[in-house]
Amino acid sequence: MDRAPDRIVNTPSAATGLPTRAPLLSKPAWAAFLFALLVVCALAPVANLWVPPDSPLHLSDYAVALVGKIMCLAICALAMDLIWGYTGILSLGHGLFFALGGYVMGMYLMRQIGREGNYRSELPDFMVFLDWKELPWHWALSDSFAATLVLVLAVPGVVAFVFGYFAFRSRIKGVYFSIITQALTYAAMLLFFRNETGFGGNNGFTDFKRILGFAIATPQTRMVLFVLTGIALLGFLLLSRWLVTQRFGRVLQAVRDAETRVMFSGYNPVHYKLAVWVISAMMCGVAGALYVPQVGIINPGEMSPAASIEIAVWAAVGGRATLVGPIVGAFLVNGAKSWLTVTAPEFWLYFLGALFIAVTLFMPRGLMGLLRRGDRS
Amino acid sequence: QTSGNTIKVGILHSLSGTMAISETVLKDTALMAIEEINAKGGVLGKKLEPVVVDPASNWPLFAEKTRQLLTQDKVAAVFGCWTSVSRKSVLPVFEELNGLLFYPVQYEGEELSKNVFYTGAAPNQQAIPAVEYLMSKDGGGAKRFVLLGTDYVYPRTTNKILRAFLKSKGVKDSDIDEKYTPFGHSDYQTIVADIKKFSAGGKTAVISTINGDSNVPFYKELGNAGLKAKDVPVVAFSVGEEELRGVDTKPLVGHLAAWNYFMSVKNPANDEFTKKWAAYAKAKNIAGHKDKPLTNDPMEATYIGIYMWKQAVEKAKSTDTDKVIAAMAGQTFKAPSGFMAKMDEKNHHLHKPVFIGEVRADGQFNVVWKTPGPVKAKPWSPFIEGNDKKKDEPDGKSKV
Amino acid sequence: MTPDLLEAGAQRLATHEAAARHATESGGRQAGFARPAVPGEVDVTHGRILYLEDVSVSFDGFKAIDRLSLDIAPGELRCVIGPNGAGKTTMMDIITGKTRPDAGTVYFGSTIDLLRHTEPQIAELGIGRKFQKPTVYEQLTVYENLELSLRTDKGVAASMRFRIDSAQADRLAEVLHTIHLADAVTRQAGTLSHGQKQWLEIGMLLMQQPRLLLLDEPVAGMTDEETVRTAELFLSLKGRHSLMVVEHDMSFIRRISDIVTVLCDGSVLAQGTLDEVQADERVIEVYLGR
Amino acid sequence: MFRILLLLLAIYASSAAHALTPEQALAMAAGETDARIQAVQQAAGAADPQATQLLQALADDAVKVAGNRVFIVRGEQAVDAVSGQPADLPADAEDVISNNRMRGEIETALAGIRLFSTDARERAQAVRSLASEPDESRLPLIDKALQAETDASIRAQLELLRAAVMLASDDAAKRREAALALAESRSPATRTLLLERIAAERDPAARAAMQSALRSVESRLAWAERAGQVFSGISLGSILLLVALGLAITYGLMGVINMAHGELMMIGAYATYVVQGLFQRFAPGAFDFYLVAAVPVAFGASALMGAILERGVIRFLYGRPLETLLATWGISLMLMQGVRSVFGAQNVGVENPSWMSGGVVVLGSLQLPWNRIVIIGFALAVLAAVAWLIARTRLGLFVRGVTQNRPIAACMGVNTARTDTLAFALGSGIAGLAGCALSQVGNVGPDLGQSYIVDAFMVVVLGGVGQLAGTVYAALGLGVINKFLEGWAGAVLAKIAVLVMIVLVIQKRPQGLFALKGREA
Amino acid sequence: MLIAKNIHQYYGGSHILRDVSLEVPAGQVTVLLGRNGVGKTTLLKSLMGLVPIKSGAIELDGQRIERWTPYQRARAGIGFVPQGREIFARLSVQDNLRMGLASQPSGTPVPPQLFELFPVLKQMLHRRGGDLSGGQQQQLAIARALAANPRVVILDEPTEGIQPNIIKDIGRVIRRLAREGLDGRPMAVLLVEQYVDFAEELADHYLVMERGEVIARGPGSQMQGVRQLVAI
Ligand SMILES: Nc1ncnc2c1ncn2[C@@H]1O[C@H](COP(=O)(O)OP(=O)(O)OP(=O)(O)O)[C@@H](O)[C@H]1O
Ligand SMILES: Nc1ncnc2c1ncn2[C@@H]1O[C@H](COP(=O)(O)OP(=O)(O)OP(=O)(O)O)[C@@H](O)[C@H]1O
Ligand SMILES: NC(N)=O
Ligand SMILES: [Mg+2]
Ligand SMILES: [Mg+2]
Repeated sequence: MDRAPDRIVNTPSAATGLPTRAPLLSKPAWAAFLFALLVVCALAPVANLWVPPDSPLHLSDYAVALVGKIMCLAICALAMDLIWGYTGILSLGHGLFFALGGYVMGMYLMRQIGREGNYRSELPDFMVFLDWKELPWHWALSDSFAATLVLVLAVPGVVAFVFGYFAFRSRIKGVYFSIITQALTYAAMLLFFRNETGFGGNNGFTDFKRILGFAIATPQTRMVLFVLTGIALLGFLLLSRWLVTQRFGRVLQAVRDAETRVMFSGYNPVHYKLAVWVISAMMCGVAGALYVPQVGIINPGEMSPAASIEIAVWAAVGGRATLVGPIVGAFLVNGAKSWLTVTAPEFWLYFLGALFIAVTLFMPRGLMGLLRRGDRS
Repeated sequence: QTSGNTIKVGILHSLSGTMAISETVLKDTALMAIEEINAKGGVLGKKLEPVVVDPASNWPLFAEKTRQLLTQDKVAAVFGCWTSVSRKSVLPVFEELNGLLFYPVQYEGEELSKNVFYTGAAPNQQAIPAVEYLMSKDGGGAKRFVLLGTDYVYPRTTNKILRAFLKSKGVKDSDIDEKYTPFGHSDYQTIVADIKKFSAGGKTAVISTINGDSNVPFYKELGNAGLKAKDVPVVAFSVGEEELRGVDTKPLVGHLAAWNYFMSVKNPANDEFTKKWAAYAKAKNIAGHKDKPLTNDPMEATYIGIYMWKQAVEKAKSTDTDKVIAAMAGQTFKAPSGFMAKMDEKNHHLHKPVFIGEVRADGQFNVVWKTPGPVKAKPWSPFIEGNDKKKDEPDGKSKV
Repeated sequence: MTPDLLEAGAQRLATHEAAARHATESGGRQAGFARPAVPGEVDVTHGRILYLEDVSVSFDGFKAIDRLSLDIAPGELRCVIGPNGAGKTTMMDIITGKTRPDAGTVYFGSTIDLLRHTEPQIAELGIGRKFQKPTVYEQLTVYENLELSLRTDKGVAASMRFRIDSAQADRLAEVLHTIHLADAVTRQAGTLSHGQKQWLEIGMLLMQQPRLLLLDEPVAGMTDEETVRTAELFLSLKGRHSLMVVEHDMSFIRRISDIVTVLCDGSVLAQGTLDEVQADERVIEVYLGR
Repeated sequence: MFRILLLLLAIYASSAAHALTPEQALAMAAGETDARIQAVQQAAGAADPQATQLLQALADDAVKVAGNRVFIVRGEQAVDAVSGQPADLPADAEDVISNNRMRGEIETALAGIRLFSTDARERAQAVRSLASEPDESRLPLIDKALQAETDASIRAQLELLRAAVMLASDDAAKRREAALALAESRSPATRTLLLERIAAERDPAARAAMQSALRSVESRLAWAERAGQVFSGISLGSILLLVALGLAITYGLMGVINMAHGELMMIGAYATYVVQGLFQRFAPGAFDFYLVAAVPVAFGASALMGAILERGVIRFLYGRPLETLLATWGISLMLMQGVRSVFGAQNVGVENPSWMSGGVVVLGSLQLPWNRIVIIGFALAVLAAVAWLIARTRLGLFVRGVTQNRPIAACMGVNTARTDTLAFALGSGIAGLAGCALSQVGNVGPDLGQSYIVDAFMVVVLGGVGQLAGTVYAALGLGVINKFLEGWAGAVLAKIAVLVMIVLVIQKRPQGLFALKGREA
Repeated sequence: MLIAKNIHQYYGGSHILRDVSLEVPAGQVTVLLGRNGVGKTTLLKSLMGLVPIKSGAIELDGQRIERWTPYQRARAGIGFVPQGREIFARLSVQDNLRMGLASQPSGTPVPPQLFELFPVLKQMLHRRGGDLSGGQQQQLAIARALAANPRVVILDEPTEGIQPNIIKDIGRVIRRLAREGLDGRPMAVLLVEQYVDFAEELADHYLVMERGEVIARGPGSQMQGVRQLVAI
């Protein structure tokens, strides 16, 4: 991963004595970025598909699945960083947007199963089971991949917009905002758990067969999804970086520090918060859509309050307002989880808990804080 | 799949998160069975090496761990899962990688996979007999039914089947009250009040498919609200000895549960099983069980599963999935239930006896009714429309 | 040309212009009919840039502002004094939309009803404010604080495209110089001393180029010498901008004042030149002391 | 074959009104349910003390059979059921298992005997037992009891019972009379009975009387139901309040986003469990008072843990509230796993002491469980204590001051470190009290805390952070609203509706219900 | 009474206080002047223990206190009026004053003299501190520091935002406090002030700081040149 410099303005320019704008990425950061892109798009596929399994350079299917999954989660962490790290709004409901994106994709994948389900029906199994005779209205567009792509962005986007508009307009701040986002995702979880809601209840969607006509469980399809996820992650990183280096990003930080002052400077914080909130939600939606075909299941558990808190934890572990930090945090925490649940199944929670405590106590600015000590005090 | 002198087997039960309450003990049961087998020389002359992982009650993590067990650890078989959703989550992985899963918990049926052996009960091995009993004279001759469950697929399916069954017995829709509560629901005041009200309309029984944590508050409320088993009996399908550990059972005496095994059944196989478990729990210092060892139905099912797999491997002389699947057909095992459990020749489910037990003051069950012998499982319940056309055999098996 | 020279020049020019404008009721513009009202443009043809009438507000029964009426001419520098708790800050809160009055009217120019606008809208209309307690973006650098305050399109889309141009950069440099923070451009604002924050906040106001500046105790915590410089700065702004300054520092007021309004218990107690006001027995009684 | 013979013998014997014979005893204890029931009914008719004892033992599952002999086994001691003499229990003795039906019969039989007990409470209990199944065959028994009964309230109950039986009389006038009498009943069983009889009634006058009786019973039942709903709302509210009170201190006042709050409750619940165990082992006689000892222990255990956490972790995080989220999340993971390691992953059993079991019957049909009543009282007591501490003591003042401005509070001479530790320990201790209370209504397991943490935060935030009064209103409001919605829309939808309502209320009150308006807010 | 010797202090890498020494004798008013950002507040915070000093010594009545925590120093008798008021916004005026009594045994009443001095506080006893006007808050901050009847009182720009007649009162009070305290015992007063006229009136001693160093000091009667020093 690259190490984008966090400072936006740092070097005073010779001519005016004024600082110049920070570039989108510094030279070494560009190099790191391009290298990461190369790894994702070329090295990983080669190592997985063409290097023979007994070679030490071989990348196992398991690793592909694992890293693919974590990259999706890292997108969420990145989205969380925009809204929490830069704007100071702690969302405890980002899991909802992730799940919504996932459900949109899941609906498409369910339809792709066609008549190969248990009941050999055009309808998804759980609908046959509930004695439904036709698709409910909210499944109308689910057989179109194009519509699915639009909805993956639109559904979380619209939900976030409506919710955010009212919340920000009412000047709900701080923990009050955090708690209502939690209430939102919790309510959504209960709603999705209900079988009558039409999303498969507790089981959610699983047992997918195809995506765009390609079998979903082949190494090739999986690698394509992996590459797409990698590109999405790096793309969102670049997008986020661009956003925060623009004046937009500085207004966000200003909102975080002194919202009243922002208003008296003529900015409408509602618009700014809403914009970043919706962008952040849509990023999560994309992450969810990429996640579902890779892990093969989506269910309301993703909307549980704990799942959303975890996203915040990744961001905090990595280091807020650093962009790269949350990605690192997502990799570290989830990697540790995957590793420890096997090597120390009975003790891994101690390690993970201790990790969180240690990070807060000894690395107040997260892992990235270690790399830039003394940058801000 | 066999490396050197050991054969690896995976154990995939949640040791943390909400399901740890139920699943942890299955991990220990599996470890006990493996230790026993190893003590007797292992399988095919090789020792079994358990690979324990913690999927942490997280369904996607179940799938990930399965992939890891099958591709990284190359285990010969996996014993695991409790909830149906976790099974659904791992199923595609087992099918893709042609692995082998032994699933030890009663479930809703409506599924058959060549890569799974179901050692828990199908609805006809638990729910249907229980309701028949409730309607009988001894069971109290119930005429009205409250179907109370946690809102997820197992209770929903079971209740769908039961509704159809009750209908076939002439029970009117107005005499059936179906209710669901969310997972983890902890305040049953309203529900119990509703049951009380409903039961004023005639002899009523409650069929509870409440799962997990909600059972304790439900039973506590029931006890304190004065609903006695002789007035309104509750029969539960997910409440066993382990669940009652957390409840003061004195007010619950007489409420019922239906299972394929109770710790209290008396027979030599069970005596041995419970003794071994008590000794094992003590030796391994298993929290809770070292002081008060309890066995239950899913533990028995886990135990049977491991032994049957061992027998099948020995019969096949290989741990190759397809060969083991073929060899599993018709395997028998003298189960702690006291009966000879048999793996069906075709449908991957066990033939098991059905017991109905009444709660005793000590948290154990008195068996008040049982089937004369093992019952064949019907994973495709005849009470569900369209199931009559289903094959009683997983697809793709014939390719072996 | 150094910024200092520029500043001195501007100041002289401004003083001259202000004097000229003050000669007329409308602040240098023709009073007249049928002039097209430009939306968003402040209409000062009636000679008033700010107009409060019968404004009242109370908190839990306590009348903080009580039927307050007050107006300010374009280009005027109005000083407002009054005892602690007289309602000066509350009045500014009302003008900037932070507090909604229970009754009364507040107009910006003769067409814009401020009570219908939100805080950011009011700021966009051209009213800038310095708070009694210095309020800056603590996590941002001095440079970023000023840059954010630049007068430009404050919309979301615009903020994603924004590039500072050379005129704006020059202006920023000039303001930096004026507020003595040129050495501290890259310092985080949170680490400035109290007085430095006061200056920075004034600088942010200058960047905003508002039509009307509301300054709540701008020289609190400044040295006498800096107070003098601030006075000069305000005088230089007078004419181009309208200012309302709240202060308790009489020497500062003396330096800058034309008309002084004395607020007490939420309404105007006295108004006039400083000398007039200082001679008023009631003002001496409640405020100045003997 | 042999059994049937025995049975015949037994019937013969009993009709001769002899004392309990071995055959009779065996017939009651072993064989097919139908035959056993018959034997029990016979024994009840005889009302001989030995038979009564056997019946009681059967009801208590304290009977064993070996061969032809029946034993009553209480504790270690076995006595021969027939002779009443102590006896050695043969090794092959088997438990007698009674199913629900059997148990019901035994109970009725006992009730028939107890109707003439000298203890008024026993008689009242017996009437209540008989009331559930009015049966004509008991009419002589009831009449006899009525003649003997002196206690007015028991008489009234007996009259009602008699009326219920008479409702099936052949004489229409008597049926009418019975119906009129039944109008006074408060029992849901009367409603069932009336409904049944109305369907069968041919006589118009009797029918009208029954219908009017039904109406009055139903309206009384409806009142009871409404009262029940309010009670359950308040009960849920009191639990939410208990759960939220500690958080109102650690989070509301101190600003620590304490994700481990639930686990501190869990510690309180496990402390209760441990105390229970100690009582069981060392003071079984005083078992009913274990809860009294458990309250301070639960408080102490959680407070101690809270103090350790504060000293070890939290105190480094003041002024960084969001980071407390991360650290306490970690702490909660560790505490949960810690409990799993020590006590096991499964739930542990905590029993209600006998004075908290069962309930008090009000309005005839509404049974209010004692454990819930006690918890409501407990919650109020804790609330009063917390309110006093925060509003009236210096510690309360210091806590509020310290959390608002730590350095300046220190400059005023407040030992901020000690204040913080005390306050956090106090909040944690209250969480422990909540855990102790929860152990009386729900699960005690490693996940106990997780199921309440979200609710706890909702309550504190909805009420307004730092506003104790707000917390109270939010808790009770949510409890009652939730219960009313639940009665109407079901548990799942009610919960969703309540969550949506929280979102909407905060739109209107962005600082919680009880935000004080002010400049700084 | 209060003595600081050779104090050095840093924020991160920047050297804020360079070898500052001063003495605040009881019964006298010591005034500290200096331009914005020279380190006056930092020095006071160091004396109070709010920021750690790198080296140097602080003595109170001959006792070394530089390792003490702020609350120990408060209990030893140092009262502090911070710059920017820093009142407890969500506590009532009364509770703010009770906080000022934290170093005293519980039950100590608020000295009634304070209400004579700041009558507005009496009127607003039950209003929340944060709702007060700026000047009222400043008065509250002073009253709060005096409530515990400290031996040494440190005031950081106490007149900021206060109306002129009350400033005059405050001046009188400070002088009186120095001479006789609240209870007849003289107090040591250390005052940071930008308002030179006011300072000149009160000062028994003065010090001038520049870039973290004391560049001038002397008796209050000889402050004529100070105005120039404080200017750029
Ligand atoms: N939200 C509020 N709640 C209660 N009282 C308030 C509130 N806001 C202001 N007040 C009261 O209103 C009065 C006016 O306050 P304001 O801050 O406007 O005074 P001011 O003239 O600015 O005083 P100063 O010169 O001290 O800054 C004060 O008495 C203050 O206590
Ligand atoms: N937390 C901090 N981190 C870094 N630098 C700081 C910090 N606080 C203050 N400074 C710097 O230390 C220097 C001294 O600040 P200080 O507040 O002591 O000044 P002062 O003399 O009190 O000024 P004023 O008269 O404006 O109150 C200033 O340059 C300030 O910018
Ligand atoms: N299969 C079950 N009990 O979920
Ligand atoms: Mg003011
Ligand atoms: Mg200062």
